[in-house]
Amino acid sequence: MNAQQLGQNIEDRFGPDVIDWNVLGPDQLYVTITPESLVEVAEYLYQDQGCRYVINGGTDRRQQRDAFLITHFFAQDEEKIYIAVHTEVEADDPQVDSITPVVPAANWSERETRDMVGVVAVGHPDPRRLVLADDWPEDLYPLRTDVAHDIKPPPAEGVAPERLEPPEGASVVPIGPFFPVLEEPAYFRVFVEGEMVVGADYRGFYNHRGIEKLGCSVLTYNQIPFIAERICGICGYVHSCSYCQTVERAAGIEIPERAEYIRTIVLELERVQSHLLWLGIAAHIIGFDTVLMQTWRMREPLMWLCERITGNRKSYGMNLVGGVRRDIKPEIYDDIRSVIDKIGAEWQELAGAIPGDSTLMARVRGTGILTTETARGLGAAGPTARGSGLAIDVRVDHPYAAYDRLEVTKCVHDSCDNLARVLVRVEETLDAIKILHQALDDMPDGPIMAEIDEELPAGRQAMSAVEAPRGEVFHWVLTGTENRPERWRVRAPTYANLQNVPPMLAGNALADVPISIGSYDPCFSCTERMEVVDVNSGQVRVYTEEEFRAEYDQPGDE
Amino acid sequence: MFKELCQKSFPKSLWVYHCNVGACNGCDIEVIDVLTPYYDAERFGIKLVGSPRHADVLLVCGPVTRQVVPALKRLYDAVPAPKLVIAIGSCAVGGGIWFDSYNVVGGADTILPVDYYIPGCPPRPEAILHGVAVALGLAEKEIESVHLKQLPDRPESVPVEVESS
Amino acid sequence: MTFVINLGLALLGGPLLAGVVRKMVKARVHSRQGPPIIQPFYDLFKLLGKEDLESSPSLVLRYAPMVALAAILAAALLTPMGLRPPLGGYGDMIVFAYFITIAAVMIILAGLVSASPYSMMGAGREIMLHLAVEPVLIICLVIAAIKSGSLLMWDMAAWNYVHGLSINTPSMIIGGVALLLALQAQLGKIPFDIVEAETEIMGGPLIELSGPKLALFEWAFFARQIVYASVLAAIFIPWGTGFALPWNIAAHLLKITVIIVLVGLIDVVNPRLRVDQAMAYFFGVIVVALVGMVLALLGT
Amino acid sequence: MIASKLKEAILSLRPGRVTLKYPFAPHDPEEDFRGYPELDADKCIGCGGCAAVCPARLIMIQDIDQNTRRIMRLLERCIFCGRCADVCPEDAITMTKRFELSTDSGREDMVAECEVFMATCQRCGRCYEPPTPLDKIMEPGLRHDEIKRGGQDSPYKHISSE
Amino acid sequence: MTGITLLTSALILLVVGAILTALLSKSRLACGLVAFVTVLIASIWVTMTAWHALTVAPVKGTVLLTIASLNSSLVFTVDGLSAIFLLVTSLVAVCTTLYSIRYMRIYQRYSLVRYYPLLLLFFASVISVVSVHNMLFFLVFWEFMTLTSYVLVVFETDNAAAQRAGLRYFIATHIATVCMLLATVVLYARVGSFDFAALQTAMGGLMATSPALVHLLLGLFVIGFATKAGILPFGFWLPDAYPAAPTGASAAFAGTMTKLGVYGIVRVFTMFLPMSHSVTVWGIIIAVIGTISLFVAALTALQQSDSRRLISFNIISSVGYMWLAVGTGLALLRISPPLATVALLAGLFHIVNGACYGSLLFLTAGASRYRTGTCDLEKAGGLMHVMPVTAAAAIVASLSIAGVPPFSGFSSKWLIFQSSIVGGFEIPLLVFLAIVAIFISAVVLACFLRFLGTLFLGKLRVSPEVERREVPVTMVVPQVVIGIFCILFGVLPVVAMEPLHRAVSGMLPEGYSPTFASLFGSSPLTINLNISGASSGAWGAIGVLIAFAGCLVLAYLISRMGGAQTRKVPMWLCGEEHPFAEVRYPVHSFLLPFNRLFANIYPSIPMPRLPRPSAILRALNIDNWLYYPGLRLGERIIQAIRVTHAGVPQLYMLWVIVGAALAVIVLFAM
Repeated sequence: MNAQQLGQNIEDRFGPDVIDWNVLGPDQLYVTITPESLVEVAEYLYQDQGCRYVINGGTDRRQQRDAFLITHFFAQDEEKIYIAVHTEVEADDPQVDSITPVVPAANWSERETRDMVGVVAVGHPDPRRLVLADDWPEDLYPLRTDVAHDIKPPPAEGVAPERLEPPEGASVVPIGPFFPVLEEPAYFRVFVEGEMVVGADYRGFYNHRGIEKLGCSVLTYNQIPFIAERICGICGYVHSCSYCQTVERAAGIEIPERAEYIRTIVLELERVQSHLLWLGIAAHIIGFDTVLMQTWRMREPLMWLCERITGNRKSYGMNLVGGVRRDIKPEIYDDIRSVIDKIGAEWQELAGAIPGDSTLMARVRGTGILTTETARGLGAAGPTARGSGLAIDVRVDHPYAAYDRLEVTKCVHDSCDNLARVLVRVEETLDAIKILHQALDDMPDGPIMAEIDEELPAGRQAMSAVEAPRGEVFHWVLTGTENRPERWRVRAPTYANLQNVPPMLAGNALADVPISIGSYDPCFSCTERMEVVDVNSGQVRVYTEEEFRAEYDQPGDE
Repeated sequence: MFKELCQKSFPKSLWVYHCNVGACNGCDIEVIDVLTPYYDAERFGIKLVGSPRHADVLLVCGPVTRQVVPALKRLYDAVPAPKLVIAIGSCAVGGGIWFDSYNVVGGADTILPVDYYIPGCPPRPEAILHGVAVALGLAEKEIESVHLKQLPDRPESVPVEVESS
Repeated sequence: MTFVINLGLALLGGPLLAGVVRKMVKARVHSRQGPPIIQPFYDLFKLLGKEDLESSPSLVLRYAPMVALAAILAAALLTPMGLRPPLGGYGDMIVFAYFITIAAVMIILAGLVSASPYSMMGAGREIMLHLAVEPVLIICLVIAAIKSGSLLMWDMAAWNYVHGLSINTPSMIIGGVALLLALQAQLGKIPFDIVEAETEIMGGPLIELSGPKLALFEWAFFARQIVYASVLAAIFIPWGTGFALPWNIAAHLLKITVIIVLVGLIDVVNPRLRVDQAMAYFFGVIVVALVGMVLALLGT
Repeated sequence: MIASKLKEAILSLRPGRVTLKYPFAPHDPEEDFRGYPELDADKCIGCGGCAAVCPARLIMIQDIDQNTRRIMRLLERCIFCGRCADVCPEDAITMTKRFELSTDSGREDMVAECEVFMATCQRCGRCYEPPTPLDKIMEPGLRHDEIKRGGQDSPYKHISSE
Repeated sequence: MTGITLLTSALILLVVGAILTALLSKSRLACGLVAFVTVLIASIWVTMTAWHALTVAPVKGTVLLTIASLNSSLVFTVDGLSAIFLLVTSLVAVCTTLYSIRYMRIYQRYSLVRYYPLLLLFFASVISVVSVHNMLFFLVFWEFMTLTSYVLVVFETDNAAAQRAGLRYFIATHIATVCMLLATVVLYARVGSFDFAALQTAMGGLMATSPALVHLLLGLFVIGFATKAGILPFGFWLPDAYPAAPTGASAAFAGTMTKLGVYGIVRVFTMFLPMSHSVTVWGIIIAVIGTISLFVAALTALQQSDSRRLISFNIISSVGYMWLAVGTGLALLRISPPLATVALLAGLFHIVNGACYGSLLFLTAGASRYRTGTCDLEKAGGLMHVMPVTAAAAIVASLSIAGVPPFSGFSSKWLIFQSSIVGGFEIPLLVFLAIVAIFISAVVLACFLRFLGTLFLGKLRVSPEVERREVPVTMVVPQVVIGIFCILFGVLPVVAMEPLHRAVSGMLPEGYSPTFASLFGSSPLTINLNISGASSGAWGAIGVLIAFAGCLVLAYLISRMGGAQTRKVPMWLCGEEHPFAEVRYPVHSFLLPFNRLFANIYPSIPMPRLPRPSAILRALNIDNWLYYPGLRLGERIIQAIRVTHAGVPQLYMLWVIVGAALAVIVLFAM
């Protein structure tokens, strides 16, 4: 089945409720439906077609259409299709049916849309108002076009966020917003009994910087790659890549093949450095500083290499719409090879030492279990999903840049614990080194930037995804006037992965919480680049005492 | 005498509490990088600590977001004097690329009294080390404000004296 | 004289050896240059000059650090460090064990009084770890007591100097090994630095302490290293010339340096374990030590 | 277990001490590093192209009088992307290798100001033209009479003022 | 007046006081005052008698009453051993009565007629029990003591739990009495007298003819005393019954009644039993029972969240130490008399200390209940901010029971450890018991740190209507007095040890007990233990304290050398604000991983398998195949025994009948 057939199926099934549908490229399906049928269509896609939920976006189109545009994005990985389901909501009654009851993964983004655009998801199981800072005024929706991007409401006193109460007998251990192993502010309320976690509650948005608003109101097309890159300081290049690809698709710009290869090489270099970095941090979390020091020592030449290729150690600034800014000079091909080969050799040795290191294994094996079902239900992405046995990888499923010409292996482990996530990343690093070699060997000559002759037309849209070190990065752009997008929607992988944290934590020892959170390689800045707030994904399983004991076969106190 | 000894020990043993107040992670990672073998800030007695009570230096990365302000103030209060605040990265120095966003309050010095600034996006580990060296008095700062003026009658520009405001 | 040597070794030798380990072992394995050897002294002096923050004012919290350091120093005065311990006539191994316990209790009290969830958790961990580790120390000392026929620690050390390590006394070898295995936890080193666990509970019982209080605890920890290493060195590792200056002091110093370096080496190649894993480990060590004790009772 | 630990130890010990001498000896960045953007006042024609493309919007173009144009750059929030250098038609801006920018007064020391003499328009034909339509001149920069600093209009109070 | 007249007068005074208080019970204050004055005077008299007996010579009174048919006469006799218990009882009695005056205010609903008269009669019976050398009267007073204490336990008439606890207590102790009675009757049948001296003859005779019967009789006595002492598995009633009584009475029980179980053991095995191999055997048995008891009780105590239950379990564990010491002493009596002297002295010393800190703990728990109205550690905390003296007393008592130097518990525990470790050179088993005891000593410490940490230290956490001040002075004074003793016996143990040594010497056969100086050295400040010529242990509290104080001064100087300033700040909770109630670490969470490990000492759920950190640890972990199975076996045995004491009255009645029948059969078979 291709996108065309899927669109036809939807029209056949829902008939008059489908207002319009069209296919862009081979793999992008855009469906516009009536608000009434939204839940059914979502259920059809999610249940019957086996689609994966990606994210939801709200756009203020009151000027153009006197309506709010609500879009749910799905992905059908087996058929390599991305699906956007549009619904228009009347401007004077901004309400839409919530699909969270049928698609649990929509939980966060529906709340986000409510808070940012002001479209209420009716029937949402956890409709608490939790977007933005605690003292942000009630009726101010930053993503609406009539709200200035630099509005600064005065601080309010005595506003307390709604918090989930701990279960009876448990106490709260606050982890964050400032916590030594969370490099970023994030706030987990972990409910513990003794050292045993019985539940968790997450509150984010400390890193919310309003990037989407800036992108849609003050920045221009070619400024956005730089802000997109700063969504994440570790793997920012995926965001600028994904953004540029999206705009290029929307505008129909073909970028030169060499630019595609350069993007691929930088992406893979970034993956290698990110995984090295992650292993070090993960080891640091469990107190194994030697691994931190050694992996970062291995990583450092790579950073120098990146500086040489791109002019900066990270936040490379390589991408513009239409191609890349700098060429990789052929004379440094060999330097790249020698650096990655050295890393590869040492990494291989390290990987060989890991399984035998029983103290290390004691900490990662069997802890932080994320079952395949939970991972699928809550839309986990990247190594987190692959560590739970879900074989999804955008590089293979929805190839971009030069990946369709390269050999990419999906590294999947199904033991679902922290160890699986370690091993996935360890293997992926070695795989990335292989890909790099292949790309360097195959790289064609030619220009690195496409010629762009005219301004981008307004009202076009496109979706694009990139496999970041942490999982799938998804961007959607609706082009606008004034040389900037009308709407730019981003979903970072941690956004999806974080929803899986509370169910994973329950039942672990508190000592395992940091490493379990760390095993997701969470990047809160990515997640919160927009307006994400979550107090509780609604999926928190607060175990009752009986359940808890039954599950862990722990004797009672008496 | 002992008191003096204690005061003299302060710059030789800077325990750092690193806080991200809304950064993209780039600076945070470079901060950790400074502790790793190639740069080894522990040479100067610098180490990361887990509790602000133990800290001497507050490393602030990122633009101060609205949500983090109260927590940041509490954090500053939780550090015992004498303390230094170092703003790392362009965001913490001047608010960065999102200086005017609705949810960003500005650079770290909007909220805290900042002692040293280390611009860069992200700053190289060497730049951070240099900042530390400046703070320790091991190096001089190497930048100052630039005021240039093209004169109509002379081809080259000259620096102009500007009263610092 | 011995007062000065024991106190000096505990107070100054502790930080110095810690500095040596940081520079020579930890930094070496980390492939980096490392801090100066006297870095711990900088740290301590700096802390002493810092502001003292009180989140839950109480007399207990004010004096707990002093008592902890004093208890460790008192234990040091009871420990043979190459010479006859200055307080040897006033306390035996049980008194010694209790002073060690007092120091642990002060850490626990500090954690309890701080009342922060992290410090409470750290205090709980300290109690559990102490309960698991202390028997090892006791059993090992009892082995030595059985062999030497006395509960006085210098009698044990003297027995050790005279009889030395021999295949005929496997109980002493087992005791020494068990003590070495337990040393890691007693010194609060990875994989058993569970109590402080910077990355989990941010310093545990010490989270709320700053300035001089923290300095005193840190100093007590440094001194504790010397005390424990001295017990192991004097009672279980032979090679010394009895109680005479200066060679046995030198030999003792060498022995504790080797022990602390060894402990530091284990520290750098392991991750931190969870407290339940650590307890399981120590129950194993206890059983080993008990086997040693049975052998000792059987006369070997 | 022991074998693994030994492997790890060997892996750790093999490289030896790798710590660089920096800051006691220089450690220069790689070629093409994007450091402090220096403005060659002699070359600048005041076209404002840099202000148009700067993502951090830190360049202010202000006409003081008939023939003086002030180019004010608040480099405190510069992200060192080098776009200004890319688009400058006169190559007046160069990304230097200077990276040791730490200072104790960030807001003052990171300010770079240049007053350009705008003669009667003999240079018109050489004014800024965007490389692609996507880089075309936008309002930020040219239009602003004042340039905002991060935190300038912050509603929150500074901690020492409490 | 001679010593024994004073004792008799004291008893009469107590009985008169009981009648007076019963009459005055409408006026609560007068009633309390009368009781206090009575007890104070009686105690002074008793103390004088006891002191005389201890320092000069045992005193023996005249015959007060004769029951010719049973060939028994009531004669009060005070020897060294009795004197020790009399002294302890006097102290505890005065303090608890004074304490009760104000404390009983919280029982406004209940009439005091069920309290003071019975308390006074209880003290009278305790004094009587230890001052008779006739088994018949011993049992009579013993029974009298049981009855009075039973009424005190069920004081809260409308509290169903207290009633149940009282019933269990009643039945359990009566079975114990029946056991002892049976044993006594058998002996009486041999010699026709209840005098202790005569019973020893009977015992000696039996030993020659039917040793099995001797062991049976001894077993019955041990069960009897174990039940009273709270030793597991017979003391199961204690953790329920002690908390049920008003705290003044609980403190009195903890200070006197529990200790009588040890008194009985010492009496029976030193006075009844001729020196023989069986003394050694029974000594070991007693030591093992004591150790099991202290092990199980302390680990169970760790899991309690009611302060009085927690203390009760620790009282059991403390009595376990006494049994360990006494058992060690008995076991070594033939092999090494000096060591046995040390052990018995240790046991007696621990009884004295146990009485002090046991009652003090109940007093502090009662004080916190008086103020906060609850004994639940979850519901109150941080009381040191409002009740500094009580908190100090609680710290002293807790550190005492945990045996932290220089508090009293340490001195006696030190002696216990010494005797059992050194005794282990002779009887290896004792070393293992010593190690268990040392380990449990740390557990007790952990337990009381939790008690202190939650109830007294930390942030203030009481309901708003609670008055924020110290308890009344009449409740403070007893705590201070007992607290002083706790410190005194810790700092200057020799003060207590010399009289105790005299008591022990008096108990043992001639020539068995070495002189005090030869055992403990001649210094009044330092104990230099000398057994078999060579020094084997040393404890100089003063010397160590001076050195410790020096170190403390050094530490203080170090802490001040930087001239640090102090500033008050809120608690650091990672940046967000939390109500304290939310982040407060609940009591039952504390030590949860550890408690989980030992939770199944009582219940039958199998031990959780712990993940092993590594292969080498697996190899080292002999506990998989040695330790756990052993532990499980122990649990099962304990479990089995516990099951038989399920608390069904009928079952106990059945036991009594079966026991009686058995006794009759034995009697007639002789």
